[in-house]
Order: sequence, then structure tokens, then C-alpha cells
Amino acid sequence: MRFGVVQFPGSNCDLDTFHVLRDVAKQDTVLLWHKDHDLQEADCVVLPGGFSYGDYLRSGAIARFSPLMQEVRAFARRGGLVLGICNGFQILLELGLLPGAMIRNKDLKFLCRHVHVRVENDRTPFTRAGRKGQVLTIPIAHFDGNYYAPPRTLAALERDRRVVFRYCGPDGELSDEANVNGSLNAIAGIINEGGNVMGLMPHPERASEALLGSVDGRLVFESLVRSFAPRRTRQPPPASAGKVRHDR
Amino acid sequence: MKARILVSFKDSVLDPQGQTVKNALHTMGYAAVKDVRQGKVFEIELGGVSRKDAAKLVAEISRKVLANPIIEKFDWQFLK
Amino acid sequence: MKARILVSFKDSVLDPQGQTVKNALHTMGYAAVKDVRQGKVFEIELGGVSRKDAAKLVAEISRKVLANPIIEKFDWQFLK
Amino acid sequence: MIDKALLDRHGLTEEEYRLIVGLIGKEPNLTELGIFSVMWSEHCGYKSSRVHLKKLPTEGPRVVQGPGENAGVLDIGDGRVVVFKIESHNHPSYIEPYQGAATGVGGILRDIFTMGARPIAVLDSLRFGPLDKPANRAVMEGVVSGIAGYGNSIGVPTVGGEIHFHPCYEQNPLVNVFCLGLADKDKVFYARAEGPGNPVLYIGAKTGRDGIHGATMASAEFGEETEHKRPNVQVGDPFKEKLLLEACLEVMDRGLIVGIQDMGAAGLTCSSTEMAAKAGLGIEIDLDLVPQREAGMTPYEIMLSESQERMLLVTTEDKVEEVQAVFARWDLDAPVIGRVVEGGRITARSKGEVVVDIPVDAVVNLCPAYRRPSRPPSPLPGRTALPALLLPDDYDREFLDLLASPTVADKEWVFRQYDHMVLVNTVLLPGADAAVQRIKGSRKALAMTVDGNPLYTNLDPRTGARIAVAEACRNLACVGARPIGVTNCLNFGNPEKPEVMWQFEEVIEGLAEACRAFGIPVTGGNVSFYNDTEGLSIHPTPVLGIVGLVADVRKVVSPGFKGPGDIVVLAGENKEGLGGTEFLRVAHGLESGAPPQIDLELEKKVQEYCLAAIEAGLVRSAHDLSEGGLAVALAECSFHGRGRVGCSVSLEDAVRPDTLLFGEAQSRILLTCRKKDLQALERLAKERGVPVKAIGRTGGPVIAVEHRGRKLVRVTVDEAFRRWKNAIPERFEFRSEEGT
Ligand SMILES: Nc1ncnc2c1ncn2[C@@H]1O[C@H](COP(=O)(O)OP(=O)(O)O)[C@@H](O)[C@H]1O
Ligand SMILES: [Mg+2]
Repeated sequence: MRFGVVQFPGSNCDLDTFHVLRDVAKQDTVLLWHKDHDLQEADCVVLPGGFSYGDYLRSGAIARFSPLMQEVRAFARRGGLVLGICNGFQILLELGLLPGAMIRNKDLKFLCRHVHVRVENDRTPFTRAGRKGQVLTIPIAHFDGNYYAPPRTLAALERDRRVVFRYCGPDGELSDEANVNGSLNAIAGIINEGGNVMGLMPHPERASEALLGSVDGRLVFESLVRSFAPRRTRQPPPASAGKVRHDR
Repeated sequence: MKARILVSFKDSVLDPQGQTVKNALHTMGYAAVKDVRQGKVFEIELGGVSRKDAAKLVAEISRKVLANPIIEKFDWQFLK
Repeated sequence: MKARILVSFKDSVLDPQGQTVKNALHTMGYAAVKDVRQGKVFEIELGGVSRKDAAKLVAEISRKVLANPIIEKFDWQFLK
Repeated sequence: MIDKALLDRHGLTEEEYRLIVGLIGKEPNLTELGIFSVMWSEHCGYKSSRVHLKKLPTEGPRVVQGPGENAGVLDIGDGRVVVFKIESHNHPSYIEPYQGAATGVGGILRDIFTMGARPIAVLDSLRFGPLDKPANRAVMEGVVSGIAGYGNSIGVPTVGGEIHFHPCYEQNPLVNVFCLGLADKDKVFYARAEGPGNPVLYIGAKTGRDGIHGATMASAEFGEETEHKRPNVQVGDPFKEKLLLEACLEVMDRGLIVGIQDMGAAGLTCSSTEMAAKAGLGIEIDLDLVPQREAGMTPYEIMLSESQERMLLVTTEDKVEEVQAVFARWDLDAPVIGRVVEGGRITARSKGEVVVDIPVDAVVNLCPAYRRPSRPPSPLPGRTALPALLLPDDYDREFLDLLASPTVADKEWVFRQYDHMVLVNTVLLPGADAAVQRIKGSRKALAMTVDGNPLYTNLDPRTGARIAVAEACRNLACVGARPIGVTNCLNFGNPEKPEVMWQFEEVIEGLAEACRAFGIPVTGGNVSFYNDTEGLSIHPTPVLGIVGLVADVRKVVSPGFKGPGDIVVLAGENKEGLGGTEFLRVAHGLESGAPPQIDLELEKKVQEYCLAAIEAGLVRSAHDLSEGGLAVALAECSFHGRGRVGCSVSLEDAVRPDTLLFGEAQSRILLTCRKKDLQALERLAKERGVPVKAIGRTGGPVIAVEHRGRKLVRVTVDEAFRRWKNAIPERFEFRSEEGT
């Protein structure tokens, strides 16, 4: 399976995500440049975290206009797998591939910490390696993660089981305190109607190596690999594959 | 030509920044302040287009780029 | 009464947000856009004070709380 | 016409002016005067400090580049080097906390990637006035969000730091930012304009009237009249810096450049003259080609502007297009604005006219160095004997109050605003004694810490400085790292005051001695003088940034108790003395007496012991004793432990109970080990002649300490945790706009 990690000028989790996909998940992974029109035959496109264009206007507001995103939109419409992490999620919202919008965290401060999220739907290509109700420990790091959607949209999301992750306490219980950024219905991640586009605020790539404290984030990447397995697969490439600008 | 565009949250969306400013003002004793809403303002300098086209342009830019219709409303005018 | 306060960087101060929006608009083909400045707008609802006192209040709040006089300028008006 | 008033405004004395005229063989025009005024300012010219800084050891087997470049460079093996440095942005952070701190981060990051290294970690050392004053809270809130706003956006994790609160920083906060980067040894770049004829390129943000004379301002006391002296405050643009960072690393990676220098203090002036001087050549610039943000800028303004996010780069004629293509890819212009020339002069043209023509050597290398008069204050603060102190009647209360003292309390309110995990290298989260970043594809890891206790240095600058080095190294030892190099930021008052100069000399002596003792070179640093407001100087505040190397990242140890049933072992000795301690300040409102003394030989033994024990896999947790002493260290180990493990400790020492609990005797480390490993741990200690004692056990819901069978402290972990955790956040529950 080939993953394509999109690089916007202000992406800063691009190489983190690249590292985890290639060196930890051992998948064929390429970097996709925002000015190109070429998805390099990626089977799954990942929009990584960061500040795509400084996030000065609104998080993700400008990134959505980049040439590559027009390809990503078409790819998604064709049913291609698209994963948006943090800023990537915000971009998917701006792009309209996912419903709703992000506003400032409830305490108006950037928030970087491990949080607990509950798997709400394990029947997606992004979570099938997990169990419904399973509690994951994954870091967040964002300023605008306070999910908002109009009542109708929200109701539809809930009705169709399209809320994939919710902020919760260590034992999966919901509370205002656990809902760290004030998101409606404690929403941490959602999926589109087609079930092929997911956005989440937590950073699974930061929870994929035991050395860094948690491996719960692997669930997302393993799910993707698993859901793709039946279809065409590629050999993992030599370690040199993929263009890494400079290792961090 | 110069256009000023005001972008602010729809009334249905709560505005954490505005609320915080309001609370701050209250703790500072400004009791007369009943409510505060915070938004963004853009001033765009335009050139080489007719006023009519400029108007179209500004409206389009506001809708497509400056405001997010899901949470925000906008309103604009020419300054000169 | 309702007052609207516009806060923006002084002209001499760099406005990265405005610049980034401008560049984005250019790459999107809006060549007519010559410059963009981005600022904040506050709408304050006031009650239980005379218009005269309200005016004093708003000016004071703008100076002391809403704007940072070192890098920002402000400008306000009553809406109703 | 250049007169006294004009010289004053440029911070130059009359004999300095005569010297200038002699050196350049003519009366400087205004622009040239401006150039000398910034380059010969304290900030750039190190007038008052240079003669003393020479005393610091700078040699070592790992040293690739010592002081003198943008940052120090150390060899860490495997063809890799670390590039690191600490910088202050104190005055700007007082004028505009958010932007001041943000541009401080931007500046130090440029220092690192200018040398070809990718920044992988930032640490911040902060000093504020007490948090009960709204104005101080506003400064802290602004500074912290400024650091966050810049660092988070550009994607370099802020992984650690330290904060102290004291009235002396009320109108003069300190914002010192440390940054470390990683590079390939054969891809380190220097600020040299080699090769006559080579084009000089300008990269990054347009030039505006920003922070003109920021450098001279950083070299003048604050006071009423600073109001109108205020330069145009610089606003940081982290997104632009991110573009610069990636583009610069790309042109370097592809070997497209000859030399490069960031435009920091003194902007175009400093970068061009330094690059020329280092190469023994000259540079000619056409100011009309310099991208400008504002209309009608004068040569003076263009040369002295301190607009952020700009670089000056030298390449060869044949590579210009390729270089420009790379920058274009990152949406950056890279116009050629000049050339490298023979003859060692900097010449600038504007509208065809020569507006600057002076020898770079005079500007860069011939700034006078002063040995300013110094005199110890009398009486020496550290010599005033402590009054007889009554023993506390309620140790629990004293303990809890100490935990709630902002200097001791939890700093999560700060570091959760920082992205401390981006780049996926962060092995220890903030909260440990030192930050640890893994090196991808290697078993090694890098440990970093910043430290400096202003109470000690105020009472006894020399001892305080020695302790600062020792404690920083101790922090490294606690995570299992060996120190390899030092950078330092020396924050002092007005050097024209003999007492301040004395403090400075003493601190240097202390640093030099301690660094020699630990065999660690000082590879760079920064001096910030004139931290005075209305004539009052801050405490002498040296801040040490020390880098350590971890041989095997899998062996890294953290401070938290790892579970119940472990043995608590104290390495080092408890001693009498409460002088200069946080307890003395909090409980008795005193800042007098002699600070803790330190025996560097014992200190080294204790640290080597800790490292050996970790190496042998005997250590479950390790934490150094610092502010708040043994009691606070025990509490921190409980708090950081999984599930907040308590502990019960009993002590026999013939030492005052309050001192035993809260004293800050140096060279002590708190270890825990499994019961079965205690003997091995003790044997190792005996071999190395280090005093160790098993003083208790982990486990239970309380932190309990008894002395000779008598209960001193017994509080639940939860209550202690609450006091420690909430101390800072609850002070911010009122918004900081209040009253500012
Ligand atoms: N300004 C800061 N920025 C980031 N982390 C900080 C800051 N201040 C303190 N911390 C973190 O909080 C922890 C405790 O800080 P401190 O009490 O200064 O440690 P110590 O007592 O060992 O010097 C440290 O791990 C440090 O990294
Ligand atoms: Mg310490």
C-alpha cells in the first residue's frame, strides 16, 4: 500500500507522519508537494498537522486552494482514502470534504498534552483494528480544535455513526473536563458519508513508538493497512525511498 | 479603491473570544458592558478594475476566502 | 447602545496576516488586489449609561484593553 | 554636524568617536555613525564583557566551533554535530511581551539554522515579577503565548525550561531562549563572505523601519525617556521563518552556497560587515535593490533596520539561478543586492551615490574593550548572618506553602501551551530534570537543561555560578546523560556600576572554575547588560544551558516513582544551612545568609555514581534536589509517578528538621531502586566513595517524613498535588488584562 503525505509550506508534522508510515509501519510512503497536481498513485493521502499557511486567516483556510488539494478532492470523490490529522482535519473541513468547522479552544490557549479518546465507530477503514468503546491515549497539539457544526449536521453525524473519536476520561467516561477543547459532543474525529475520508485532532503519529510513551496511535495506520490488504499491495521500498529534505 | 470587510461569528455560534473579553471587562468593573462579540476586519486595496467589478470581486473573495460560511457572516463596504 | 471598535496594526508595523492573505489571493489570480491589512473588530453592547459616558467608556476600554497602543491603532463608532 | 547630543543618542562617547575618526580616516556621515553605534554597542561589541569572557574554557575534543560564530558546534559522533546557543530578548519582551518573546524565538532559531542545522529543540528560561500583580501576570501571559505562537507554528518543540519569580524582575522580565539543532558534520556553514566577485543575496521579509537601534536599546537602561526612544516594535512572522528555514536547509543540503548569516541585531549592517570581516574581504551593496516594506526609507534606516526573518547569503555566480529557484519553490524572493569585493571595505550605494564607505575591520574587530571599575557591594549580601530562626510549628503547612510557591510549583500551565512533541523525538515530557530528544536512526539521545538560581547568585555570585553549572549537570545525570558542552546567558544590571561589574567578574570566575571541573567547554552564549529600571538592577542572573549525551536512549531515567515497594535512596549528604533557600524566602520572608556551598569534587562523584547506577540498570527513578530541598523532591517524584505513588521516609541526621526537609544542600540526588538491587547500589556507592542512605520506601497515599522517630510531614499525595498543580493556574483565573 502506498501512502502519500502532503507537504504544505507550513506543514510541520509532515516528516513525522512520513517517518511513522515508512519506518515504523513499514509502508511505501511518498511526500506530495502542495504545488503539484500529482498524487503519485498513493492509495491513501494523509494531510499532516502543522500551520499549512501560518493559519493566519483561519486554520486550513488557504491550504484548501492549493493545486494538489484539487486533486485530493477529486481523489476523495472517487472513494480514495484520505486522512486529515489536526491541521489536516481543519483543511478537510475548509475544503468541505467533512462537515463543520473549528473554533478556538474553550480556554483560548494552545493545548499540547496527552488526552484520552474513545473509539466510537470501529467499522471504518481508519479504526477497524480497534474495538468500539476502546480508550486510546494520544497527544493533541492545537489552538483551534473546538469542533462546531450546526444542529442538523451534528444530528446527522450522530445518527449515521460518523463520529469516530470522542474526548473522554481514562475509563471512557465523558465529561466537560475531559472535553479539553470544548468541542460539540466532545467530537475528536469524524468521517464522511462515503466512509473514506476521516479527520481527527489527536496526533496518532505521535503515539506510534513505545520510546515516546504510547503506541495507541498505530491503530489508525494499522487499520488503513488492513483495510487495504485485500486490494493491490506494494513491496515496502528501500529505506532511501521518498524524498526527505533533511532528517529531523 | 479600498474595501473594508467585517467578518464575525453568526449569532448562533458562541464566540469564546468575545465572552472572555466581556468577562475581563466585568472583572475590571465595566458593568455597563452587556455583551461583546469579536471578529476580523480586512482592508483590501484594489486597483485596475472598475468599481462595479471591484464590488463583484470583494463579495466573491469574502465569500470564498475571508469568511467561513458555516460559522461566519460578513459585511463589506467601499471606503473610498 | 452598540459600539463598533476596529483595531489594527499601525501602518508602519508589519502585518504578516494581511501579507499572507494577499499572497494567497494573488496565487488564486486576484491580481486586482494591491494590499491587504487584517485587524480585529469588537462589537460592544452597552446599557444603563448615557451616550456621553458610553463614549468615554468605549474610548477608555479600547485604549486600555482592546488595542495594544505600542503596535496597534483603533477607531470606533456607535452603531445605534 | 556631529555633536555631543548626537553621540549620546547613538550611545557613543567622545573618545569612542575620536577613535572612529582615527580608524576610518574621516568624519563619519550619519549612516556610518549609525553603523558604528550599533556595532560598537554593548549588545554587539561586548565592550564591557569581552576581557572577562576570555576566562571561560572553550577547548575540548568535541568542539568543532567555539564562541564567535552564530552558535557553538559539538561533535557527537557518527558524522553528526549539535549546534546550540542561548539568547536573551529581555527588553523587547518588556515593551511588548508577546512580540518580544516571539521574535526572541525567531532570532535564536535563525542562529541555529544559519549554520546548516535543523533546530530540534527549544528551552526557555524565564524570570518575572510576583504573580500577585496583574501587570506581571500580563507580561508572563504575553511572553508564554509569544514563545508558543512562534515555536508551535514553525514546528520546533519547546521541550523544557525554567521559571523564577522575584520582585527584581518586575519591570525587567528576563526571556532567555535556548535552541539546539542537529546537522551533518560535513554540512556546517559559516558566516563568511568568501570569494571576491561572488554575489550577495538578500532573502526573506522586506525591510521596514523595525527596531531601528534595537541593539543600542538593548544596551541602555530603561526609564521614562525610553517611551519616546521606542523603535517600531518588531512583529514576528513564524510562517515566513518556516519558509526561510526549509529553503535555507535545502540550498545548504544541495551545497549551493558559500556563506550565510542571519540579519539579527543591527540587521544588514551586522550581517554584511561580519561576513566580510570573517573572510578578510569587503562587500558592496546597492541599497536600492534591498526589498523595502515602507516608502522613503533612508540609507540609515535600511542599514540599521532590524526587521525579522531576513538572511544574507553568498553564493557563486553560476549557482545564483539554482539558489533563486529553490527559494522561489518556497515562495521567497532572493534578489542579488551586492558583491563580495577585495579591499576589506563595506560600501553602500543609494540612488547611485556612495552613502557608506568604511573598513569592516574597524566596525567588527576594533570596538574598544573596557575593563570597567568593579567593587564588591558592602556589606556583601551573602555575609549577613541569618537571625536565629524559630522551628516551624506545623511542617505540613510549611511544606504545602512551599509547593504552592510559583517558583517551585508545577509549570504545566506554561508548557502545555508549547508544542513539546512535534518532530516525534521527545522521550521525556517537560517535568523531568532535563529534556531528552532521541536521534532518529541512532541509539544515542540528547539531553538538555537550562538552570540558574538568582537567589544564590545574588548572595554570592561566584558560588551561585558554580552551583548553576553543577545543578545543570546534575539534572543531566538524573536522566542518564553526560554533559558535553555549555552555552550561557549572562543577565546583569548596568555594567557602569562597579557593584554590577563585580558581580559579573565573580560569576565568570565561578563559571570558568565549574566548567573546568566538569571538563565541559563553553561554546557560546550571550551577555545582557543594562537590565535596570529606574536605576534598580536585577539580581545577577546567569542562565546555563548545558547539553548532555545519552549513550543508550533505552536507559533514560525519569524522576517519577515507578510504583510502590521500591527503596528510596539519598545520594549525597544533608547539611545545615538555610541561607538563600526558597524555604527561607517563603516561610521567613528572608533572602539573606550564605547560599549553599558546593564541593565540585564531591558533586562530580555523586553525578558519576548516578550515571554508573543508571548504566548498570539499578535505577528506577532519579531526581536532583534543588529549590525546596528533600521534601519538595520527594513530592515531585510522587507527582510524576504513574498513579501518584506516595512514600514514607525516616531520617536520622543530626540536622535541624526544617533544614533537613527544605534545606538546599548541594550534590544530592534522590534515587529509587527495587529492593533486590539495594545492595548493588550501596556497593557501587562504597566503591566510589559516595555517601548514600536508604531512607524509605515508595507506596501508599501519603508523603510521610519522620526524623528520629518523630513525625515531621504527613500529607496525602492528592492534597500536596493539588497545591502544587493549581498554584500557577489559579493566579491566572482573573484575566490578565485587569489593571494593565
Ligand atoms: N518556561 C518553561 N518552559 C518549558 N518547560 C518548563 C518551563 N519552566 C519549567 N518547565 C518544566 O517544568 C519542570 C520543572 O521545572 P523546574 O522547577 O524549573 O525544574 P528544576 O526544579 O529541576 O529546575 C522542568 O522539567 C521544566 O522543563
Ligand atoms: Mg533541577
